[in-house]
Amino acid sequence: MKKYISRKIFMYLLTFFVAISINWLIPRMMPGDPILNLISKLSRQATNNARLYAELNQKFGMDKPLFSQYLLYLKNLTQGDLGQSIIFYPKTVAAIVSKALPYSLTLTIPAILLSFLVGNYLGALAARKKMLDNTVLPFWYVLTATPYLWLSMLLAWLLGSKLNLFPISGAYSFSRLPSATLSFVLDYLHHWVLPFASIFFVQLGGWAIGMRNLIIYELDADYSKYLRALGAPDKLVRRYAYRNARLPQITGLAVQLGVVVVGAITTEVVFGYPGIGLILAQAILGQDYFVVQGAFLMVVLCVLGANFFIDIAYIFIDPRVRHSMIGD
Amino acid sequence: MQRSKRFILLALAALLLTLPLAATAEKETDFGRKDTVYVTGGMWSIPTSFNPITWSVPAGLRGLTYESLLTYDALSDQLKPWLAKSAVWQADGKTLRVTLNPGTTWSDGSPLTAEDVAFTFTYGAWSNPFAGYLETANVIDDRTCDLVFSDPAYHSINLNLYIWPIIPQKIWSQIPAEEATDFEPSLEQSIGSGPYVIEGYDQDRVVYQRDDDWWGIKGLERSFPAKRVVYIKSMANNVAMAMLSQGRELDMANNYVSGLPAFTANNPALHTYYKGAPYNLPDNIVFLMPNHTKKPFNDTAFRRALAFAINTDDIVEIAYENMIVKPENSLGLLPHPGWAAYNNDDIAKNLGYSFNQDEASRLLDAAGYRDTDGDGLREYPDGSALSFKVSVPYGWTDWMDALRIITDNFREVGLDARPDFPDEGRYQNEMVKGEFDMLLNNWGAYRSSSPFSLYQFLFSTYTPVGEDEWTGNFGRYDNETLRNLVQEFNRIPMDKTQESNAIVRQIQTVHMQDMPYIPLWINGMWFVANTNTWTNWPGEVGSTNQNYPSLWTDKLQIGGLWMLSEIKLK
Amino acid sequence: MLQVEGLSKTYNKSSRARVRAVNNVSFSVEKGQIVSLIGESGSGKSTIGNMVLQLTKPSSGRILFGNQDITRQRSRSSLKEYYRKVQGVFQDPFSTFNPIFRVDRVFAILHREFFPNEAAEAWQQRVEAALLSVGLTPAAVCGAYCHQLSGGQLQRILIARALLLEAELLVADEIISMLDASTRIDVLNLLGEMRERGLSMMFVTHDLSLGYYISDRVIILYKGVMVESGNTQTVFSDPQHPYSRSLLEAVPRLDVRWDELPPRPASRHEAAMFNPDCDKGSPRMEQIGEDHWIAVRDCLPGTEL
Amino acid sequence: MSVEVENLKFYYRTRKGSVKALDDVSFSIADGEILGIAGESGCGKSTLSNGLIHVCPPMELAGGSVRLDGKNLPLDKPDEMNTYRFRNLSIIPQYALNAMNPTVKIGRYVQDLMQSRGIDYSAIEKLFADRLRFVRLPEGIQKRYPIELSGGMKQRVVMVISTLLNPSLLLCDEITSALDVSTQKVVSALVAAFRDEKIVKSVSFVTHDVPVLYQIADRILIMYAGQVAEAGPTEEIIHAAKHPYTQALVAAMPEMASTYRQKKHASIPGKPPALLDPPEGCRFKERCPYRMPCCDERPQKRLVGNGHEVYCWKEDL
Amino acid sequence: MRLKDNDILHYALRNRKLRIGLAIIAFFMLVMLAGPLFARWEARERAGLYPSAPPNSTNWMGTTKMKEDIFSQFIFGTQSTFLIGFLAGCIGTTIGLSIGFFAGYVGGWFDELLMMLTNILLVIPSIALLIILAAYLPYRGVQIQSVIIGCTAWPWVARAVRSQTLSLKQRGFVSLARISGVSPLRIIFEDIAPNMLSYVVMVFILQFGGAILYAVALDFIGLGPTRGISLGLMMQEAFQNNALQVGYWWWFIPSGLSITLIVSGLFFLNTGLDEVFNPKLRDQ
Repeated sequence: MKKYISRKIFMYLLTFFVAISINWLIPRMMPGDPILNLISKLSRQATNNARLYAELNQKFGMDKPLFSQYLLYLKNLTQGDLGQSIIFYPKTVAAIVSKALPYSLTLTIPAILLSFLVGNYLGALAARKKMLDNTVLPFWYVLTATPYLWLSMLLAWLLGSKLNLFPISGAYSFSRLPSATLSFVLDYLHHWVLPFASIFFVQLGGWAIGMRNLIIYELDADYSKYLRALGAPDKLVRRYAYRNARLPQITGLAVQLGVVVVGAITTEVVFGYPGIGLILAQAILGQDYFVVQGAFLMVVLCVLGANFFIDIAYIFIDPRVRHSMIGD
Repeated sequence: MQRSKRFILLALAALLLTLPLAATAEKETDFGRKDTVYVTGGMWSIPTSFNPITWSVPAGLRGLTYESLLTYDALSDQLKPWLAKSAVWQADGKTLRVTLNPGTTWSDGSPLTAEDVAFTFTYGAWSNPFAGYLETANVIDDRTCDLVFSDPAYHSINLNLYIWPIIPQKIWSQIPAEEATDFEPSLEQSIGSGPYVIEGYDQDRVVYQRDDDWWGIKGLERSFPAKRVVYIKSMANNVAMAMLSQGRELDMANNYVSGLPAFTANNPALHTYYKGAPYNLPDNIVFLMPNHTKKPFNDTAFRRALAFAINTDDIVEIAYENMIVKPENSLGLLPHPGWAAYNNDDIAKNLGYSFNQDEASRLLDAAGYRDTDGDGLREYPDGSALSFKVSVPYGWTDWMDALRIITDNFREVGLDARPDFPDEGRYQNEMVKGEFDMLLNNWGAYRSSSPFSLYQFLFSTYTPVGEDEWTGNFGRYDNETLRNLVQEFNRIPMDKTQESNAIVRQIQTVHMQDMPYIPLWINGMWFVANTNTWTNWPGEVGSTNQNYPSLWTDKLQIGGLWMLSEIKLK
Repeated sequence: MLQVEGLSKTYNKSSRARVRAVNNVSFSVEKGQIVSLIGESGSGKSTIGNMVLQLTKPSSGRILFGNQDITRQRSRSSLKEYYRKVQGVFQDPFSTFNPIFRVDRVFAILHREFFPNEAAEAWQQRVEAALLSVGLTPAAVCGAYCHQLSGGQLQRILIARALLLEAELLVADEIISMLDASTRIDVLNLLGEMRERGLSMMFVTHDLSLGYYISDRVIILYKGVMVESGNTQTVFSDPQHPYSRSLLEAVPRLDVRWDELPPRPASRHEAAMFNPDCDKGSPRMEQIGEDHWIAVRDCLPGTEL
Repeated sequence: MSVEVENLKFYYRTRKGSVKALDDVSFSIADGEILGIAGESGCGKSTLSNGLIHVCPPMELAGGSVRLDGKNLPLDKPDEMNTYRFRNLSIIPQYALNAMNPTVKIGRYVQDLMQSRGIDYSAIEKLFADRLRFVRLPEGIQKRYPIELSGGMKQRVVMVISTLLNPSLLLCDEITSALDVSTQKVVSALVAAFRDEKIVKSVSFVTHDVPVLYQIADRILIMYAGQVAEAGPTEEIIHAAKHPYTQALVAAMPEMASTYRQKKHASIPGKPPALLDPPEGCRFKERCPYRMPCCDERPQKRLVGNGHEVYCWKEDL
Repeated sequence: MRLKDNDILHYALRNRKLRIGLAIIAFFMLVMLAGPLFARWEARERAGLYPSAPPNSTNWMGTTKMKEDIFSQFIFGTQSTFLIGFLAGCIGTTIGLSIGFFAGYVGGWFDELLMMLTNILLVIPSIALLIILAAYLPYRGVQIQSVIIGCTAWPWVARAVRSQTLSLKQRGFVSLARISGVSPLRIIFEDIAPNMLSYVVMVFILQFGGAILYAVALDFIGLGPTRGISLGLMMQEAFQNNALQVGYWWWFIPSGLSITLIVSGLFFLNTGLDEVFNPKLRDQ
């Protein structure tokens, strides 16, 4: 088991390393000069631009040969230094990203987990009756085929501006500053509902379909046949099938984590929700190397972390996996 | 087991919800609706540094918290006292005597003195607007300071008198000048002199709280009705519109809102400066900038033909849904009292242009740009293919729409022009390096106390290709006479308009004859307010609040501050 | 003709756990001889078959065919040369044929790969002759898909394929285990006929009665190790290794019931016997009679387990 | 007689029509008897086991009845059958190695199963442990997952679970075919031991492996193409078969008595008929060396000895 | 997949999901192919008489704020959206297939290396990768968008194809081909690949749908094609111009609805095919 875990850790570290290298490499392979970009924003006020260009170039290490830039990048990373933002200068990327991260997490994690639970439950529920299955299935398909942003816009329009039920911008009222009070939490939740719902519902469809397909397979498996042969009622057969069908779904959860990022980015843009997605979108349009990299890094880190967590959790959830490791 | 697992997951979700709270204050805040004015439009990014002398200041900081010496009434073209009672040029023409209002204090209660003024204008090098031509700053007494210039650039200096914030010496003297722009003052260090102090901020907002001990209550006999001003980061267009119509958490927006005419018609609570078209006051001019280092843009006849080919009315009517004014003539000046003295209509009439595609075709034909291969598109006189692109940054939707109209116009006169929407980074990069074909830009062409700012933007510099151009002559139009004229303009005192107009006439003559940059349309000062909570917003009629309605950075000083002090609770 | 010397195969199940599928196996197949590899699942018998067919690379040891070590030469031309002489038939006839093609595609491939210069008609005639000689009607099988034919027919097609190549050695890997009782004997008999035509065979099976029925020599394998080998009659009538003995006793027979089996005299070589459960040391075959060998251990008692 | 099967028919409904997998089969199993059912693939022997335990689409009951301990089984009503399954008749399935839920511990599995059947687990816990010991499984197996057991152990666990409620009839469906010779012997012997210990009253042991039946069955039923060909005491079926098919089948079995060089076994030419549209009359007639005109009619059951039935028109049996 | 086998055809014809999916896709194919005959204007042509006009006899689906004909935009937008999905699907499937095939068939360290790469790319969220790629590209067209989407979408295809290849590799016919002296490349393409055809088709359909959704997200955050039109761009422009708030439903609905319909049609098609090829899932 130790062996297995250390192997996993190694793989994840390697993946992380590759990710950060890609992260470093891509912008440097592309045309354009981010420092210039920065200065041109500055030119409306300052006078001595050429000097400033040299100064910033040095500061961002752009004047060094590529390889030492890379080493510098890695060295800075180990110190948690992700560089300095250009469009949000002089804020550090670490500060910007760490401020935005909690918002993204509290939006996406509950959306994924709850859609996972509810979707699985509904999928299993629908799979038991042909009639129900046939009527509900198209609904799941349409949900999962809906672009996150389209649903976000519809929800914002209908529940937000037409019915005036939920606020449609920000993470909490503009009339507030964050505080650890109940009324603030309620306000926060009130703002959270719509962005959450738009991710939740799209995800829900996918989980329900996945669960439905798996349940149909599991109900056809030998162990289900045996249970029926022993006269076990349908309830037990289904319960066992559900229990096993959940396991591949958990692996799917790891994959979905990467996918849900899409939902998070577009949803955050629509609702002006101050998470990583919004930062990323802004940084892209402003061609802010460092923030794009920092946001990417954060997303990768979260997805890798969650994947790792699921990998490890899987050992405890699935005896088959655990058993296959005893030989190690 | 199933149930327990579900419980764990729910608990996890609940736990995560509390995460963002951990890092924040313990005291509950809920601003009363009637105490607060919510505004958006001027803040384009998350609040970064509360350092007033950097370029990326959060909107409102300069104006609400840090004050300039004077303000400028952009509607009536008058410099008005603010921190300074007056700023008067002395007889030598090189010394500017600044006299502070009595009782000016910092928000911590300490007095704001002439020392601070002197410090502000002598501190640092590239964070100082007068660096290079301010000789000394002599503190005469507690209230008086003489700024002595080696080369009095009257118009530039005038501009900065109402823009540049006075900073507290006691804080900034601790910061080495070369680190000035890196300095991030904490909220405790953010000691300004203005009517509001920063109460707090988050990713998408900055909250300013009224300073009830503000010196100006007595010193300027002026007060601000709103206990708080909440600046909200610019939001998606549709969100802004929805929030404006609800008026629940948004009172005023200073951003371009597509579809506004249709929307205001159905929402009586919405208020714009003009009731109908053009809805908004003019604020800045957008220029079409050809790259003079490239063929065929180095051909004056060609540039003039382009000017005739563009249907600016279409831009106003379609791209902007009549939300902006149409230009009076082709000089490219704002219809603004501060510039009125320079609106030399005769030059425009004799030398300028108007939409006339026949004339454009005639000019092109005459210059030899004819369709020789019969494909409907013109070629160079030597028969080689002619095509070019015109760029605006991706995502600037109103500009993108306008550009589509422009390139369509060009095609209508047989020119193979393509709209190009690079992202902002590439746009700027190509602009600064002079690698574009044509682009649209408006950076220095904003409402100011003198059209000098416009001509400085367009004509004051020349940088050959290979070096980076920062000021505004991105097309590398090389005309030394013109450059000298602009400098000359700057050296004529503000009040000698006749003398300066003689120079401006020369500039305009060259501009219209040579047409290095083509003025296209006049962007509006986007402004729309909801009157459910706050009323008496600036408006053409029926409002006592006759002030320039803008809360953009550096526009508080030309009207925004005055506007805020004159709105009323419903 | 075929000599296998010290053949071993180790699989890496994971980075640390290794499975010795085949452990130091040596034997030879003479011309016109059927040698049976007999063992239960996990005995490594199919792995040996695959290694002889060069479908699996041995970890160590040599496979000599006509005095050439074929494990050393991996070039495509030499491989092809080898496959002209050594051919195989596999366990599941239905998976040996690609379900989306007609069964006679296997002949077309032979034509393309081995006899590209032969005229189409001449080739077709040879194919039909080969099919006839394995008891199939060419018209009935050519053009059919594999799911339209019986398992017995399919296996015969594969044997016909080996005939077309004029192969010298046939590796028959459990070729009748998936056939019906009424037809499997046919295929078995066909193997007997082929032997008479001079074809040598490695017959891999788990079914002792089949091995007894058809082969000249048997090799009994347990966990990748040869435990006993020799002349079929000798080994079956007088098994010495405890494993072969228990195996033989477990075979369901039609003449005598399990509980009525006469007791066998005790093994004469018990003390020296190699215990395959011991993973120390490698087994060595020792001759105990005329063409009768059993595995003995090199490692001393007490050093193992 | 604990089991009486009369004119039982199971058809598979397909797009092209009904496949008559089991067509009019009658037999009985006496108390304490192991009935071996043999035949080639497609003869209907597995359909018989599966149909008795659970008729589900596309399989359907096309006629006939089954009496177990004197009571008619409601084969056409799957829900009512539930009360009989496990208690009165049980099955060791062909797929015994995959029959357990891989993610449930064995003890837990039995507990869930009992609970779902309304049986108090605590009452049966000791019996379960005893039975596990009886089949020589080590202690503590209840706390393990199926994946942790070897193939033979899983097989034995399934055998114990299937017989836990002492059913009258135990259906063994090809339980030895996937096993190695040595395990085959153990498993078959265990089935006999269950019968000997009166854990089960009677056994239907379905296999294609005739020699295994010779070892443990009391009587053997030979099936061909969905129908019974011959049934009788083991010794007679193996060594004195009357039906031409039985004779040919036994003759085709290689055995440890002779080799190819000594005695060439013969196969049965031809192949079984398609059951979608089986021929009229005797279904073996196409392959039968003794074919007569009357074979076009269905042969009647003939008693040729004590409990020895043959379905054949041949006179000199 | 045995096309000969009329079972497949039979189930294909009576599978409702397959029929629904086919109908939806066929409808949009029709829009895409026959539409240009009816589109009287270019997508970006200021064609209408009035800006933001509701559907009328001239502009059948109304006009945009820029007087562009939404019907024409819809036709050409559907074209490029299909093109993006198709190209990206092809690229993703092709890369995934090739890597999966070779990793599975060749095995050894080659396999380990490729799978390590695949696993690494699998956990790196592809949208993030897409975004940084797209953000730094100087020019973005429909083709480039397809290429970058295709290039980031292949890992899971590769993994699935590899495991399929591994299992097919165990099948007798591969061994038979090997002892027939057939070259590995031929084995992969003649023996293994055709047996995965149904699987490949389904993978392709999923990639197709996924690529469309990715493209929409990219369009939306401003990384769409810099010229031309697509359904995603239509949606984004409608969004930016407040179509929904102001009540210009004709501008906002067609794009979003079409994307949802196309992608769900593809998903229906996929499940339908799955049920056709996989007897276990068939309706009884």
